[in-house]
Amino acid sequence: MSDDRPAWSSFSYIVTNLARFVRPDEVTFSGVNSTPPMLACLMAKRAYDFDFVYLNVAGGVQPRPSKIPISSSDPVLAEGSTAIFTNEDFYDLCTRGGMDLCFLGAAQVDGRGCTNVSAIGDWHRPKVRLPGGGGGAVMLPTARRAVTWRTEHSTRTLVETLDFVTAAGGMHGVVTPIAVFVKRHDRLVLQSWHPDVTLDTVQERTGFSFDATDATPTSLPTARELAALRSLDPDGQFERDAQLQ
Amino acid sequence: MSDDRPAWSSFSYIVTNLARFVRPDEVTFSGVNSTPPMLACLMAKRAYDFDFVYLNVAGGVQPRPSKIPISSSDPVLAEGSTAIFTNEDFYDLCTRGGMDLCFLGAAQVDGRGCTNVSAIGDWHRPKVRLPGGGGGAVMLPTARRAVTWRTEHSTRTLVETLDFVTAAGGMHGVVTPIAVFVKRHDRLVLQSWHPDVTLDTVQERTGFSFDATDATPTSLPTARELAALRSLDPDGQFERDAQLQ
Amino acid sequence: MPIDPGPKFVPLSELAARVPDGASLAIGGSFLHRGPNAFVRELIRQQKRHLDIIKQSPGYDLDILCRAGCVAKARAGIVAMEGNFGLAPWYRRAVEQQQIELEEHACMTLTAGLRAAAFGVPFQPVGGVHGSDLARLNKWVSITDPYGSGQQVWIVPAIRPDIAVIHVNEANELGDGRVYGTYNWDRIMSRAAKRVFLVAERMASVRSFQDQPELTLIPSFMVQGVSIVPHGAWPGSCWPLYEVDYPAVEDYLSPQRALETHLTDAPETKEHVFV
Amino acid sequence: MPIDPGPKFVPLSELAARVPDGASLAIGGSFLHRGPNAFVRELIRQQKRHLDIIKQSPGYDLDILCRAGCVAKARAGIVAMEGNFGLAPWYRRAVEQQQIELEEHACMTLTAGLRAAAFGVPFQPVGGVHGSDLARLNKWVSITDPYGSGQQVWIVPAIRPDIAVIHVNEANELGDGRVYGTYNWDRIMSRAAKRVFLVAERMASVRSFQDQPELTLIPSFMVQGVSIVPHGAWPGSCWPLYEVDYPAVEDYLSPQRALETHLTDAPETKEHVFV
Repeated sequence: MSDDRPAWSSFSYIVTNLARFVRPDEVTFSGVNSTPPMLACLMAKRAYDFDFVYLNVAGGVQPRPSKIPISSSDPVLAEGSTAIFTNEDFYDLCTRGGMDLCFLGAAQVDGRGCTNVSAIGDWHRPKVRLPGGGGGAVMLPTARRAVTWRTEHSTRTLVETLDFVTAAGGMHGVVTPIAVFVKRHDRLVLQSWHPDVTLDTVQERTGFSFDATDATPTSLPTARELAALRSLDPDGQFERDAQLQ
Repeated sequence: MSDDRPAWSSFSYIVTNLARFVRPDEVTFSGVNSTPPMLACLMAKRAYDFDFVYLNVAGGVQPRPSKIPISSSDPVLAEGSTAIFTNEDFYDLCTRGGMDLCFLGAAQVDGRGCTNVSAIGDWHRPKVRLPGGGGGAVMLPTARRAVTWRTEHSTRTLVETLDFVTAAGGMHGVVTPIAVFVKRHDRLVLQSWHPDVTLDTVQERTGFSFDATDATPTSLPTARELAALRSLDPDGQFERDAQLQ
Repeated sequence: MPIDPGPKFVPLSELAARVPDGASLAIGGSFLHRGPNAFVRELIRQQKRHLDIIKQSPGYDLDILCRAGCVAKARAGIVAMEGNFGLAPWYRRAVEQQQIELEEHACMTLTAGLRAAAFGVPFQPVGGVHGSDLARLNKWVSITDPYGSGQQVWIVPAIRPDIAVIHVNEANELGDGRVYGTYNWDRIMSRAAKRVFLVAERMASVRSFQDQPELTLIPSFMVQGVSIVPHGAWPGSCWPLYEVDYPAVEDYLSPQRALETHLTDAPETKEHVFV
Repeated sequence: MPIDPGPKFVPLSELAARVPDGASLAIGGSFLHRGPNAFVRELIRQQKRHLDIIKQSPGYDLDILCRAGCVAKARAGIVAMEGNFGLAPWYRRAVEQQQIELEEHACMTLTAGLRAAAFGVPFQPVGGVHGSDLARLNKWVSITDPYGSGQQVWIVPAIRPDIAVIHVNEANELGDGRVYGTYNWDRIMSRAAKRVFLVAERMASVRSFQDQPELTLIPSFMVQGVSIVPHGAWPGSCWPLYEVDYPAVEDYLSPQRALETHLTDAPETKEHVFV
């Protein structure tokens, strides 16, 4: 990670703002196909003064992985754990109300924070077949808070109407390369936006209407946040793999 | 166990005839509060030429216990096992149809092989409060075959009408100190009786009517059955504890 | 998850003090094996009242709690001393004289209720039960498979204990717990309950848990309180450390023997067992 | 339990030969981790057809089976190559061109179906799902809690695979299997299926299983067939033995690369791996 990069790169913006949803003492989960939340959880452990319970889909419980894997379900993410908390266990924990913060993936997000990860176009004759249901349909309505991210902020990804509602219940937070949304009264509202873009840009590139009354430019990463992310991605490989301009 | 005892004692009659229900290759289970079936399963392993899968409530899977415990749920019954098959596991195995032979306790048995282990008298104002439901209500209707025993053969224990139906579904076999019943067309019929008593005695001491057409005196214990039981109870402690005259 | 006030590692007396009168309490182990009996006796010393005891196969634990007048309700599958001791006499009397309310289950119907709570659903289907008077007694509902198999299945409402108390072989300083041999019903109890307390025979190193995390039954983040009580399952067994103390059980059962004497005989009364 | 004809320990080719065309097959592991990929490739070599693949999070396994035309139906939660590889291209094409039938699940609704089969009940309630189009799509039924909580809960019909194929770290000569690290969904798969096949990285002594029976995931009496295939999860990982072979996955994904070449590159093609 070169030192002349701007305070916010698209990559650091997403990972850091995901990390900022982590709260003290809470049970927090990152799943499959979820590199940014994996990095965000590991980053929060290093950047913030409080502790929290980090569970992941590899069975990890407060793990101390010896390396940061490419796959967010890599068993190395359970290294150093004193227990293996398997898939049935963390799903049951969530459905019985014990999951405070759950990071979940999405292809499309609407203004209520519902998601589509199933198909673009008609489900039965899809233009694009997407990965599918995954955790969302069960975890989004049952986790105390769920947060998602999109590496593309556009009217294709943040839409007025989903092609298919894979998971309802509504995201508590959504992070893109240029904006952070949070839920208020069952609608996503803009919490903050990337200081290098204008509020108009965010509005133009968002398919659903949103309230921006209380929105402010996103505060710059702290030295500890920058250091934590750098320590997780010393040679910038994750940043390059994310392929964000 | 003194060598001058008769070929059949009440104790050896019950244990041996329970063992004779064990079949090759079958999954066979003994539970809590079940000393005679525990001994019967261990005896079958020693007395018969075939093998079978012995599971028990202590989590044992084909165990090789270093001692024969007083309690039929003693963890020593899992000694030598290559796996621990816990309570949820063997119950689920039974309800999904994978339990071939299941030994279950009973206080009262009726002519259909249904059992009462709940209460003598009115359940709400019991004359005697019995141990209770246990495995029966779930295992008796779902095991492929269930077999029970009574150490007392009387019109109090083998009844026309149960005070309370704890478990229906019907026992495949019932063993008492003087008789062996098996189910035929949803009724218990006499399979054999203790050679030292008369058929009349069995009828007098049984509260339900039964067909005895094909019944014969119970064949005497084989040398291997006697040796197997002796090896399990070398000093006759289990026989004395059973307190059968 | 609600974080309990107070430290995680406490003396047995403080752990028991966290159980309010009227609490529903799931008790681990089975009959005379690996039950948190030291904890149960401490509840008696603290004169807890109106407890709702939840266990598939209680024996000594439920019996002594009935004997001491701590119990308002029991939800159980099979209750006995086991071994050669037969029925649990004080429990039996409490039920026969209607001093306590009994919700009689099959072990697996009680487990179905615990599964519903652990799975976050209001009810759980269970195999069998057909023809049993227990269904009528407990007003259970049966449902015809809406997917057309024609099967009728009984469903049991969720059972969510306030606290599950589990006796483990070893805990580490974080509060993870593990058991050797069968864990009986303790896994589902720990997942169904709102809070989990551990009573451990001994401490083991965090490192030993990291070396074999697969052996951990209850991860520390689910545990709100831990006490270290060597021999805490007495007079029951704790495999592979010690066997049932049958003379002590006989003693307990002899009407001549005062409950107080039995309580003072117990290993947890020795100062040194507290952490 | 039905005892399969034939010996328990067989070469991989014989184990795969026991899978009839049209069988429903639950495949263990998750994405690129601890999947029985050598077994999957052997199914392709034997040109199996019309398979019904059941897995919460398939990736390479389902993709290569679609690529080889072995699949009639897939029941899955999330399908991707994962890592940086994104979607599973041949699976995606098979669905988009309607060459296979997809039953799309959330991982936990598929698990609910497996739980129903494992528990011997016709259906299983599952938390969540409210508001998801998956319920309509799969014609799932929701039930109002008959015990008066007012809760609406979705129920999923039983899913009972003909065979579950599980990749384990170690098996012993009896056919018990154990896994290090997370067993993902393999436990419930092994309980739900009519038959269980194991592919093991290596043999371990019966004694080592007797020393720690708590580590055994699948007891031998549930297992009808075992093959020993070192590196059998390639190109995926098998913790702690080896990691994902990312260049090999990249190779597999490059359209220039023929499927046959990939199949001949696979470790199971080396004679010595058979028992």
